[in-house]
Amino acid sequence: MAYGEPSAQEVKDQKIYRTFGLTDAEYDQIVTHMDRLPNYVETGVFSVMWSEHCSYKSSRPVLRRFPTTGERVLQGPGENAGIVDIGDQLAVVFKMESHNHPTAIEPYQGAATGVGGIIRDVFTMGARPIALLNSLRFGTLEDAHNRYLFSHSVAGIGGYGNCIGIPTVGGEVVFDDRYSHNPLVNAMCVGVIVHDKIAKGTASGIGNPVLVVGAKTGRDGIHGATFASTQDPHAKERSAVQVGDPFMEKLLLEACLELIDTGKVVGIQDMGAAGLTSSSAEMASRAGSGLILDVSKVPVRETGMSPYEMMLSESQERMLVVMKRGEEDIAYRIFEKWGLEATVIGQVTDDGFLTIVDGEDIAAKMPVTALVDDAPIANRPSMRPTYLDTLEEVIPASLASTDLHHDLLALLSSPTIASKEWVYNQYDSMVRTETFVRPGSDAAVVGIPDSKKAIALVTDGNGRQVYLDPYEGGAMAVAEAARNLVCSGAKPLAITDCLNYGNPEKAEIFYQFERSIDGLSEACRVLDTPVIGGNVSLYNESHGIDIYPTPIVGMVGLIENREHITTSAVKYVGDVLLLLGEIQPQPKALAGSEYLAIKQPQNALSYAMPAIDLQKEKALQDVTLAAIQQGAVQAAHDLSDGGLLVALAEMGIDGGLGVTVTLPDTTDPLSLTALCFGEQPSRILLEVKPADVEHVQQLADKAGVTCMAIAKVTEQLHFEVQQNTKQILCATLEEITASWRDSIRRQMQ
Amino acid sequence: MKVQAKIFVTLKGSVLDPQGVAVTKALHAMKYEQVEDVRVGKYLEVVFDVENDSQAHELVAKMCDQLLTNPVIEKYTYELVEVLA
Amino acid sequence: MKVQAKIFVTLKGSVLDPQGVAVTKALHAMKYEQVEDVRVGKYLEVVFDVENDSQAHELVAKMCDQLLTNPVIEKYTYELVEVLA
Amino acid sequence: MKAAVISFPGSNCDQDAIKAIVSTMQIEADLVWHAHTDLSSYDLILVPGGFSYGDYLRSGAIARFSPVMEAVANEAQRGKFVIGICNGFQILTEAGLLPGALRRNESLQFQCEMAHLVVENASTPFTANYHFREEIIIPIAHGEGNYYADEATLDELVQNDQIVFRYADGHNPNGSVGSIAGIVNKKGNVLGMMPHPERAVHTLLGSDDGSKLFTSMLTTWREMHGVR
Ligand SMILES: Nc1ncnc2c1ncn2[C@@H]1O[C@H](COP(=O)(O)OP(=O)(O)O)[C@@H](O)[C@H]1O
Ligand SMILES: [Mg+2]
Repeated sequence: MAYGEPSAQEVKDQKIYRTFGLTDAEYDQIVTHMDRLPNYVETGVFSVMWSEHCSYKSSRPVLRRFPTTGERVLQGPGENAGIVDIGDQLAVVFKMESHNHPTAIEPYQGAATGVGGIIRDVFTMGARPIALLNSLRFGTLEDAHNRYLFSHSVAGIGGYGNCIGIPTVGGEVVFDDRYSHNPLVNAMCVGVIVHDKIAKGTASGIGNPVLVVGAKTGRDGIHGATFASTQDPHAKERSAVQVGDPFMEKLLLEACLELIDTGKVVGIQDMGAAGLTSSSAEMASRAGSGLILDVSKVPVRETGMSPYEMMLSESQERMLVVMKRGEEDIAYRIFEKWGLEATVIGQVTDDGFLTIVDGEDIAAKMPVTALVDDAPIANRPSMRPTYLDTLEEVIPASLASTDLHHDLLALLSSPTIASKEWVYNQYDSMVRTETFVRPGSDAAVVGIPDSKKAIALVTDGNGRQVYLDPYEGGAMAVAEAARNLVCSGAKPLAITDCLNYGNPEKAEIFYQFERSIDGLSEACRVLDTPVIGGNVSLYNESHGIDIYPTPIVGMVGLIENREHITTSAVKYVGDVLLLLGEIQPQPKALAGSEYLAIKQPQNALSYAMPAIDLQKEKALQDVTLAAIQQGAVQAAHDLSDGGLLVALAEMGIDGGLGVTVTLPDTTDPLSLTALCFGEQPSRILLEVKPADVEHVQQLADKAGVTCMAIAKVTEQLHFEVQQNTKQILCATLEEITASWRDSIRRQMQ
Repeated sequence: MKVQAKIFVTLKGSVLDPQGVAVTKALHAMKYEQVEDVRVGKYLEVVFDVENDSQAHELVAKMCDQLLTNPVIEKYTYELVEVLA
Repeated sequence: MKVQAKIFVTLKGSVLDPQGVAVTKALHAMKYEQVEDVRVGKYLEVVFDVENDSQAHELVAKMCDQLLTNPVIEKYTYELVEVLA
Repeated sequence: MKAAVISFPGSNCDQDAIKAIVSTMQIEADLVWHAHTDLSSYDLILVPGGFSYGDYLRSGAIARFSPVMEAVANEAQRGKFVIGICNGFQILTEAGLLPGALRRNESLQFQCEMAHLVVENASTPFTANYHFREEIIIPIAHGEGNYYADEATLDELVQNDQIVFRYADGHNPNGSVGSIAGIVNKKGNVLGMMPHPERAVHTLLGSDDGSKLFTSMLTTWREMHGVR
């Protein structure tokens, strides 16, 4: 009461718990678990632990459908990040997380702290972070506010990663007005670790000390939706958004890795959402233990903070550490060297309670199981959206291209397809000097220090496709990610995901969620890439508009031998470009395509897409990887946004060489358009020396993959397309390069 | 009349100011022990033409809220000076 | 006595201020056409303990010259305010 | 020959610098924490890139007061090779070991890309193995690399042949005066440059044009000391 908080009785009588977002039923459940009325602090702690964000109450049952095990999986979902084995006692640790809502309010800091959070998730496992990626969705650039969100988010992502010295090596950006009010910022971090150094987020061993390390605690991000907000003297000076301190995190990273290396750490976890509350409850839950914490010992940067504020503060750059008893000095010494604080604030108990004391007073005492394991599950109704049944199966002939040259340039300069140099040139992609393939190719490739191995990294997702067909769209996201890795010479290993959806309380949105997870899961099974972690972001809705269902896949692949690293740029004049996979897609392949979105925006969502054949996809990827490993491939590029001509143009632009394309015959303009710009999945282009063509063709034949020579690399700097010995398109390399390379920069000026 | 607005933007009080912390520490290391606290913010000088004082106040407030600051994390104060030809 | 120094750091007149130019452009694009010129600088609030005014002036000048500004490209002005307990 | 790579809180190219020195020069390179005050046993001192003290306030402003910087100044005075890369360049200018200052890039953005440079002076200890006017490709990665010096200082730089690297024609990425990318002090033993030669020492990294910068120092040092 010292802090002027309502009594337990008042919380109940005045239904104050509702202002925390708890329903009456949930409140009653809490009373049952507690066997008494929870006080104000306890109600607050329960409300955050049982929130969608921490408890995954809508998504948990559905997430169980993911395949999460595999030969190489050392750690699946459930820890701060997943881990896959890459041999030689080495493993890769990775995870992706969203920071959509904070970014919408304060794009620089929102995006920056998203990066900071995901880095902590990786080094808390004991891993050295070696790469960052980010997947972005914004409204179109004609709008000034979208430009503001976009430019500041990119600056924030760069600001954090550049400062901390982890290269940002990849990602993706898509522009669509569906994201105008709900930009998506998903950040992924990848680290390496030696098997026996893996740390976990467990609080075990009665009497072991619990420490807070890193930044001081302030009133950051404490949600204003409480009784206090109106009468709170600090309200005016407060912010729902945190400011990141990458410099602090760099020191924290080094100090934590040094500490973990001593072998005296029992458990360690970053303090992310709901800070001390969720980190302590989760660590105790994993160990089946209890914790007693004295919040008066937490180092603060503000005065007069209540236990409630201490427990819910989301101050960044902090970690919770459990040390072996008597070894606290090691932590003090290491943290002092890095100019940081490490403070014992409590210890592990065996009573199964999370007990919060404030000096002499007990502020809260709650059963850990009630906070974590018994969090309610919301069984959301699911209903197939009606729009899915009104999609047209036939693309009208009127959608055929009447000017291939014009349409190709329009596609190349569409910001979703155009070069993302404007973005990734703001990221330090080279620090650590292990980046062998920088942003701009299909997947980034990063070397594993002191080893011959390298890993390939990618993020992928296509919200429009998932909207048009949740199941197939989900499967396509995984397939595309894997295809990108294969094109860089890597064998896909596993994925992390970030599931961005609208309001799950709408049955149609929940259907999108469920069905797309089924699609993602099936593709993961077929392609043998289990899900080892991820994150869910729901309620991406505003002004009644939900974003496209946008699952983002972050995938990691392994390159055993650096000589197999392959990029998408063409290399040698005279080489042949082979198209693997469906040669002549049906007009249906134009559904959901970028071509359609540009040609007839009002009908971009009117047509049903073709399905993906996952077995064919697998065969295609196997052939490609085999050809690369046999040294027969000079460049490889997967076909995605914009289809065949865009992919060929990109290869020529990247390599600074001309390309002459010879298309197979088509019967009508619409088929030709589908051939040029259709986005039929499961296709790859390979640059092959003339002498190797036959060999690759045989490989493909044996695997039942269609393969056809479709283009030649030329010295003359033209991008030329012929059909039936007739030239149907001719552009200079300079022209297509300008369209593609300068588009975003031009729009951002 | 021509007016110069001097606008001082700082982070809200409860918002972490990493720059301020770093500068404070540096000053302490340089033996400026009498320094208690440093906050680092932005300073803008904006020159514009308006008819009168009240227009000037209105304009500055609008520009600050719309573009020059983000009220989610920042606050500002300003002073107006008339610029004589 | 406890003093708060408000320090305004700007680029020297001879040094181009691209940030100011960018803000001016952005304001013009938002139809603030009455804006003529913007300069962007830094604003620092430094709180410290001293015996008297002249010590305060001396201290601020020293900190500015040594650390807070780079005299090659920047200049500064400041104001002192006594902080009452 | 023995090298020291200085590490400040927030340095992040220190390990890269050590790797580059060891692989190109095959000499011993120590990581030296900023609190050290004696560098007399080293022949080459490299102040690496990164974000010392977060680059808060101004890049290099706080690091320049680290204890080790006095030692760096002393050794520079004694003629040892000192090289500041990126943040290291910023620190050396803040410390007054090199003239001028580095402002924000004209684009107001951080820029990371392969930069085309021209070697303007091939007779420094750092460039002896390059040709005069050789064009090389070395990456940049900075937000504040826009070199500034007033007219008088610029004249002096030209007169003393202190401009070592310029960005190639039409490729000035940050707006620096005279397209300056790197300079030496009057004596010629202290180099500051924004581009990162340590990131260009292997074709897998996209360029190995930076290797010669390191081997130049070895060549020069051996000549100076009569070592073969
Ligand atoms: N979409 C998902 N797919 C698989 N695992 C998930 C997904 N979302 C969350 N998880 C797993 O649930 C756990 C809790 O996730 P989260 O709350 O995001 O972690 P944190 O507490 O680090 O923020 C993690 O182990 C995460 O990998
Ligand atoms: Mg976590």
